[in-house]
Amino acid sequence: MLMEKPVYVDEKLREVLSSGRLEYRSKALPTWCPGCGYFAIVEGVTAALNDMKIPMDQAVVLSGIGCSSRFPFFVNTYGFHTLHGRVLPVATGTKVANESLMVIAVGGDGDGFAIGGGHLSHAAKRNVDITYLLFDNGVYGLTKGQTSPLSAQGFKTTTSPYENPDQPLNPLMMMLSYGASWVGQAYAGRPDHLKEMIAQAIAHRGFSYLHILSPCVTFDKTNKTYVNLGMIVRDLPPNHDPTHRMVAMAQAEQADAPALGLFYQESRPTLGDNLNSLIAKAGGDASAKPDRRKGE
Amino acid sequence: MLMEKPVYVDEKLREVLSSGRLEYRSKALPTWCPGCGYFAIVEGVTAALNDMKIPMDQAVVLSGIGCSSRFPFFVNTYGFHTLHGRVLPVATGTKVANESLMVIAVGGDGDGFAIGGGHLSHAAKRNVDITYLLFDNGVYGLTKGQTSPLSAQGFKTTTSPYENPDQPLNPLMMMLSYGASWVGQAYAGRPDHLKEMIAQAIAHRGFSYLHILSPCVTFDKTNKTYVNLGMIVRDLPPNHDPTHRMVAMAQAEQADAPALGLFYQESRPTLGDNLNSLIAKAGGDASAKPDRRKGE
Amino acid sequence: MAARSSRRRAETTPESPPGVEINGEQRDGAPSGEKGMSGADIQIAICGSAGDGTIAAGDILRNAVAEAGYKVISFDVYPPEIRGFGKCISRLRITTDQAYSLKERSDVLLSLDDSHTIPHVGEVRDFGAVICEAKPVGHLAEGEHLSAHILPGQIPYSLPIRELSEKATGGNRSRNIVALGYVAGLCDLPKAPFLRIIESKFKKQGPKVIANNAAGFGAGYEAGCQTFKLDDVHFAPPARALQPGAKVTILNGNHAVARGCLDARLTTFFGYPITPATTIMERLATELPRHGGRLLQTEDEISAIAAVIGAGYAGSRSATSTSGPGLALMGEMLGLGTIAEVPAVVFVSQRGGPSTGMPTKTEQSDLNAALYGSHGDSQRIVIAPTNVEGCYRCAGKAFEMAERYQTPVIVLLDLYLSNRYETVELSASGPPFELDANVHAKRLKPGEVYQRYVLTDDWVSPRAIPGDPGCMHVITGLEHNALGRPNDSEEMHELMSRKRHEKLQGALRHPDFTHVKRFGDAGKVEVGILAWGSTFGECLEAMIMARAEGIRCSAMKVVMLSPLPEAEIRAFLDDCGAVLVPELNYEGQFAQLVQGRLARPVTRLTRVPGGPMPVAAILAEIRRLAGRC
Amino acid sequence: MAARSSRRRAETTPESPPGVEINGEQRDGAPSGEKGMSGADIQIAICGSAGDGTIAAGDILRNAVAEAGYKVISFDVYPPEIRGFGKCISRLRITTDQAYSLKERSDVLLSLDDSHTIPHVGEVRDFGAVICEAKPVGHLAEGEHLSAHILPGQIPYSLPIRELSEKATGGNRSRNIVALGYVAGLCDLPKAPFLRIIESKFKKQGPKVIANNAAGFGAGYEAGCQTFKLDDVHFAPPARALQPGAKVTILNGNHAVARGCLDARLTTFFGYPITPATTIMERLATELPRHGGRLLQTEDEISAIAAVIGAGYAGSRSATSTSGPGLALMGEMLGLGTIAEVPAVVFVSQRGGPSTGMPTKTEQSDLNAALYGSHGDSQRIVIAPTNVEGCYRCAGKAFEMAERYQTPVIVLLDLYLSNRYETVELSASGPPFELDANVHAKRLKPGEVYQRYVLTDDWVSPRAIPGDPGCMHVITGLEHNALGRPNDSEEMHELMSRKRHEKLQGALRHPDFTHVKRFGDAGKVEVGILAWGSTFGECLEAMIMARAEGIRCSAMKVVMLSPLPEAEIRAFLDDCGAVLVPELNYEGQFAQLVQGRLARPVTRLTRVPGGPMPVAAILAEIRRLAGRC
Ligand SMILES: Cc1ncc(C[n+]2csc(CCOP(=O)(O)OP(=O)(O)O)c2C)c(N)n1
Ligand SMILES: Cc1ncc(C[n+]2csc(CCOP(=O)(O)OP(=O)(O)O)c2C)c(N)n1
Ligand code: SF4
Ligand code: SF4
Ligand SMILES: [Mg+2]
Ligand SMILES: [Mg+2]
Repeated sequence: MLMEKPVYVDEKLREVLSSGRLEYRSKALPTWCPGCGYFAIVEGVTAALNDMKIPMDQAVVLSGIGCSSRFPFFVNTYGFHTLHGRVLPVATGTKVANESLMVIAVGGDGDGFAIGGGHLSHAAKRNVDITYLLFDNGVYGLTKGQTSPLSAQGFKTTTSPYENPDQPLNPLMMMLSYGASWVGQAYAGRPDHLKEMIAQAIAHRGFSYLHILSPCVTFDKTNKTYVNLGMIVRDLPPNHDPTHRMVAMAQAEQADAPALGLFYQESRPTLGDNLNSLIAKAGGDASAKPDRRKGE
Repeated sequence: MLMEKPVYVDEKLREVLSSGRLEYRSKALPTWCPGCGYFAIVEGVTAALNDMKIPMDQAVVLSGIGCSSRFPFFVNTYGFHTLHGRVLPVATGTKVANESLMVIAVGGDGDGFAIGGGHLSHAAKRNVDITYLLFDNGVYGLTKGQTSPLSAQGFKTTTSPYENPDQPLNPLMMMLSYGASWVGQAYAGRPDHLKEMIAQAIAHRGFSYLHILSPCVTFDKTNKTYVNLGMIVRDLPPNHDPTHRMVAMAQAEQADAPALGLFYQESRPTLGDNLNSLIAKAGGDASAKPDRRKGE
Repeated sequence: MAARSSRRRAETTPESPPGVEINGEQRDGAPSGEKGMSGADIQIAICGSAGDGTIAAGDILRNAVAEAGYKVISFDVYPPEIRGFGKCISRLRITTDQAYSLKERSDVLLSLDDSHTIPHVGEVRDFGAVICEAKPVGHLAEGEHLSAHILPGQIPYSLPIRELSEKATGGNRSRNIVALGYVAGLCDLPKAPFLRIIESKFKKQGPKVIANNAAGFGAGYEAGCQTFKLDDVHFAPPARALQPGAKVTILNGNHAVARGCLDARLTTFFGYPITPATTIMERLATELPRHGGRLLQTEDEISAIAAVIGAGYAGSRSATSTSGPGLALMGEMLGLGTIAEVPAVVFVSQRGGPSTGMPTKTEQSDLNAALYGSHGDSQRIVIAPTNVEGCYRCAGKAFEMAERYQTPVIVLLDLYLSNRYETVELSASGPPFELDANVHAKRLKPGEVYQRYVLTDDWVSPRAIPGDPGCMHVITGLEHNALGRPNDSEEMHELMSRKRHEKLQGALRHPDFTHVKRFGDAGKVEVGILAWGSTFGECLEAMIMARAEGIRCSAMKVVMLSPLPEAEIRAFLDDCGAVLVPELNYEGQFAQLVQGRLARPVTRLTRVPGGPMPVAAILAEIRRLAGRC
Repeated sequence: MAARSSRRRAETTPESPPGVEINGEQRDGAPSGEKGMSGADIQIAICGSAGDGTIAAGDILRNAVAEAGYKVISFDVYPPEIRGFGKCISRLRITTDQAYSLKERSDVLLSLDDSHTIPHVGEVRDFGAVICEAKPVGHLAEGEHLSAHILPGQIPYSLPIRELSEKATGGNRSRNIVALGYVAGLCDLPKAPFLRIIESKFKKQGPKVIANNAAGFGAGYEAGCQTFKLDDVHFAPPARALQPGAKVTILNGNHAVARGCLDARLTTFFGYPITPATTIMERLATELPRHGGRLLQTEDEISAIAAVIGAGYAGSRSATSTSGPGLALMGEMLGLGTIAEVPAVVFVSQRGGPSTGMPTKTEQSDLNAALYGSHGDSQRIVIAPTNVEGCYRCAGKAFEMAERYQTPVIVLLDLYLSNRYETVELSASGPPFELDANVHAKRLKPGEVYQRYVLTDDWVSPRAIPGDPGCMHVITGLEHNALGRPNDSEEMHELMSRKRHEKLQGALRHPDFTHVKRFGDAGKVEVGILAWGSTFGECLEAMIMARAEGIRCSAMKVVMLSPLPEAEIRAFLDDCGAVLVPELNYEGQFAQLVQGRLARPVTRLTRVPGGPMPVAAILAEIRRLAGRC
């Protein structure tokens, strides 16, 4: 997996054009810096949606605020660019309102683990049936290079000019401790694996958390660079058993040698299932949706 | 430990009066319901402060909002009854402002794990040198009996009248995954052990998290009752090694058989240490405090 | 304990099935907007601790007299502590025609605990009745018995409550019921409705408990009937029969809100508990699933409003409820609703502020936060009902407005309105709310691109929701163009700011809604009262008294606070020699709003007692402004 | 890239050591408050992409002319995207006496990228200079070269910039410097200050880079000197010498705030990044530790203000900085500061709203949120500087006020003020701020109990802090008595509400602070302008023009927005035939405040262009109100 086999540009182009996945791209050109890892993620998501044949008008992509959170503008689905840190509760509302929608939430490491950190455990514990793609560049991109809770210790930024003295949070351990029912990790520098993981995360019924390591080529020249990450990422051991939470925890604990793949998966009722069962207990009719459309 | 030996009232009274710990009690009478587990906690804290000979005017007890958060009014130290969910950032500010103060933060399970959940990981990761006592009664007491994120699955409350379909969060696993440098658990029904744990938590240099199981006699007649908890709590295994995070995690995972004792402890620089070292790097003088007092 | 008894009460309040219309837009809907207080008008106060069953007794009384055809307005005062032996007072005003507020003076005061009741003896009017236990247990020091505190002119009644209870039921757990029976007998109220209510209230506890309580009530009633009565404690028979098919129910403001939500076919609700709003969510936690809807208790208020916005985006009728502290946290997300044009409804029941303030006391000090509590030019709709029926109305109408103008709507209540009970008449026809969500259902022509924010005549753009074929679009909190794409050019921001402003003006003409309403004298008056929210009831009472004194006076209630119906208010101001704005906050937030818009001076009457505005204070100001003092 | 060059600039801005006094309270401190624009007055605009070094060229120019003794006001416009090739414009107005705002028309426009510059040609005045590359690389289609767009009356200068750069430096990385040299030569500016600034700016990159840039500058300069010049592009020599010991520095609003904080001996800072406030925190992240202080980037804005409140409680001088979205999140905690009476300072730099809005555009639409963005009656102090020197002043004074009145203080800036550079004169005496925290240091008598909220004559209670011997007490967001114990009685709440209100009135007389100030004609005038914040500069310019046209006119700036200096404003209104309130928001938030307080009508002039208020728009309104149109 580590080595992608080389492709020729026109061969690639032909493949892309015929793949159909360009339909999942919106007409807006990404506003990201050339070389930003996020380009690979938009590729991965559109390819996965295309492969899975998910109708574009049944998909909603929501985001917070950040470079990463510009994402919804670049995919041709329904989208909601919400507020800094609030993508998970907004996405929860969308999903509760209409269980039949396919809901993807995206955001950056600051968005998710700083200002949005209070919502993570609840979305995971409730097992809201959405996919959360977290773009981890270890820095605040959009506001031009401040420290994030996932910034490496020792990293110098505009807000920690002498160095970041703090140890970073361990997002995978955290999500495992919250009871997320699907936890995985991918890397923007391994696009095929990334696409594969995105598809798996979407396919999972329940709350899926995919942590995506991605370089910020503008504000991080030392830690999460392509070169650096290329050297330190590894695959999960071949015999890794994703049904054991403590095994996954042990893998997640080795944060300085990030492993790619599916850490953990379990199957349990989703928030939607639970709300439906409450309706059943109350003697209500869960399927009764008032028709609230004006006729044409 | 499970069986306290019986004491005669007047013997107890004589012991209390001569102990000196009543000085740590304020003149305000607790507003809690008779039989509430919280009485034991105020006992435990005052006894620990007394044993440790901590000067009352060097101690600050802060809280959020809830029955539990009425706590500061009942101890004779400096105190700040802040806002629902915000005790940790306020306490962080107090500690950063004056490292020499002994800072205790207290709050309920809703205060800490619902509205305040976003602050937990950051206080832990920064290793702010404060003690956080979390009173877990598994319900919202002050607002009269709603579901909390630590409520048992199946619990019927005013906001989950058909039943709480959600699994509770696992607070100890969460704090361990955040990198809290001291994690322990106690039970209001075992006052001597509770006092012992409070003293240890205060003595630890860094962020100490003590989870205190405590019955709400008014709004929970089924789950966290004295009887129930008395039956399911256990001691940590005698050979438990509190220096291994994964061992602690495994113990914490068994949430339905809560273990009492010190789960984990490590020693690493505190937020105060880190801020001082930044001042040193910048060539500033950390001890230089402008004297900002008016003379009498 | 206060808590448990309050929940029990909630469960047993008699209710008609959902989907029943409430008769007439407002009970004060007569053309003159005012009626004489002919017929019965008596106020009963019951005072004791929660452990005495004070609130429960009030609850039975309230329901029984409503069942007997009287109108009721009632308000209970709880202790701030959880622990259940603090003072409780239940006050009920029972009338033939619906009253607007409680009276300052009660006609009857029933004591279930003399130590709690003694400080309240002064609130009984001259020749009013003060009822207490004749034979207290144990020795009471001088001055500890209520009778020592009765004022000259008040009429003491004492009754061996405990003894009667023991005789009738073999225990003294029914003391409150015995005493209640005594009051009913004393006041010549019909017995049957009480027995029906007692039966339904204690149904869960089995026939033995019902029988005991019925016996206790009977014993008290008999004693009451046999007592020599002063004339003015009597009730007149109810003056008005119900409309055919109509049904009277008793609701407090929060229950009325919940009912309005259900009748408007709310489909999702997200909330976080907080006094005094919690009972809205609690009521819906039971009711919404029965109607096929979904309720989620979120981790905090930010998530609650965020989820409402997310659900509104997906086309759901969605709401949350909170109080001031929660509203303060929702400001940023409400601003997103404004710019992204997402419908959302927020019920805010105000309590004493600032900060945690006085959670169990009432106040009207969150108006500023409701109007301005988001950064930027974030206009939204703010409405405030003035009575319980208005709570029902405003709740349902809030959804109509949120969807029609695609914006957050805040419905402002306060503790006094949330917890106050009033009789409400329900008719049998359907709920008076538009259920059409008004979303875009047009099929696009081939090649046509859906424009979420296209400019139209009324500045409202047809709204498509996720799942609609081919209408994919992105909404955002960034300034944007008609397609929703980020655009921060000068022209676009001026245009879109204007769009957001103009479309709300439509709400000033929203159909079947009382934006403002004037009561009392028409034409030129000496004094006009301009008021909002729960305080309007006291204003009406004061106005009636002032007119009785010969002062030309009228009162205007303003239900629509944003956008403000400036033309109507200006016209009212033109008619008034002086304008008084009574409100329960320190700085006069509504007065500030009115002056700010109209640049015309008004007289502020601001109080923060934690309870209702005293009618006497309003009346004194009216007299002063009319030059009568 | 915009980002990196902006950071680099921040590092190299020349600065005097902290603790140096800025001369005079406000540069516009002359009695008449106004001076003629004698001497030089020229505005230069540089336009290109960030990749062209546009902002860097502006930065060198700004610093060099300041060093040469001119006054500068300058403002850069960045692209909203991160990616660094969007349009940048750096505009500088260079004068002998400090100007109040940029001019609508530039005298010189330098293009570093014609495609970006073409839309801006119209902003050059008649007979102004438009400078562009004479020999663009590659073939340009017709209309792609700037020269095709120059308007009749404008004077085109073209110069082989690339060629000169290559000749002088062996590459074309110094194109911006060459062009800058040309402008300097054309305008007869002294060469030496430029070379000094170039040297310090490129010091880190080594002598080779310095030499290259110096050579490039020289080549351009020479070409400029040799060009035939139109008279009015010349600079007059600086008219005023500096005060002895004084030092001129160039600061933008955010840097001035940081400097004010340091000079007022800030000890802790907690913040969360957000445009356009981030540079306050970034500057302090470097500087505060050098002064022995502590800065922590928190997890969000709620924690930031919470930590400030916690630190303030412990006696620290503490602050945070944010923009509208963060302010919206801080409402609840600010209310706690109000009721618990804890000092706290919040710097809010406004941007386009609502919601995420327009993060890189300016606006004045967060006034409402600053005044009213907490629930309950939560009064606090709100002040807004009108220029860069005022930012410094207000920053330091905010701490004085927060501590003296024991309350949160919000200092309102906006992007236009935060990012705008002005020359500021520093004197050598100490910082003009009171450093005494005014905390309680009295020893209690034996048996005496410390009363945190004891009532005093000025309603301010002596404050003890944790660690003080024997003064243990608890503060709370609940209503409380003098001891701080929860108390929700009617009397206590009325009293404490009054205390919180009254003590703030003291701020209206806070010493050494300009609460309001009137400029222009004294006595009765035809038109008065009442304004706040960054827009006041444009108002002054417009006023000067109006007076030049013979209109009797004056302008009042209001720095203290809450509590509002009503008496002074009323007196001003009494003098004015009509009052114009220009502000950068849609609904006229300040006008609403003034009318709400004074019940007197003002004329609103509201615009939301994302940039400064056009002086022409103000002038047009003045003329209209004065009946001159
Ligand atoms: C309430 C609020 N606070 C702060 C900001 C400013 N802000 C925008 S994006 C961002 C952080 C971006 O970092 P991250 O989430 O890691 O995303 P990235 O840009 O790195 O992809 C911040 C602080 C905001 N928009 N709203
Ligand atoms: C912002 C805000 N939201 C809601 C509330 C209402 N409230 C007060 S205490 C509380 C929960 C109490 O539960 P917990 O923290 O578990 O404490 P306990 O009373 O059980 O000790 C709530 C929801 C509030 N005060 N502030
Ligand atoms: S700043 Fe960093 S994260 Fe943002 S677009 Fe550029 S490279 Fe990507
Ligand atoms: S309600 Fe529960 S938690 Fe609160 S004081 Fe009573 S028993 Fe304790
Ligand atoms: Mg990031
Ligand atoms: Mg609890």
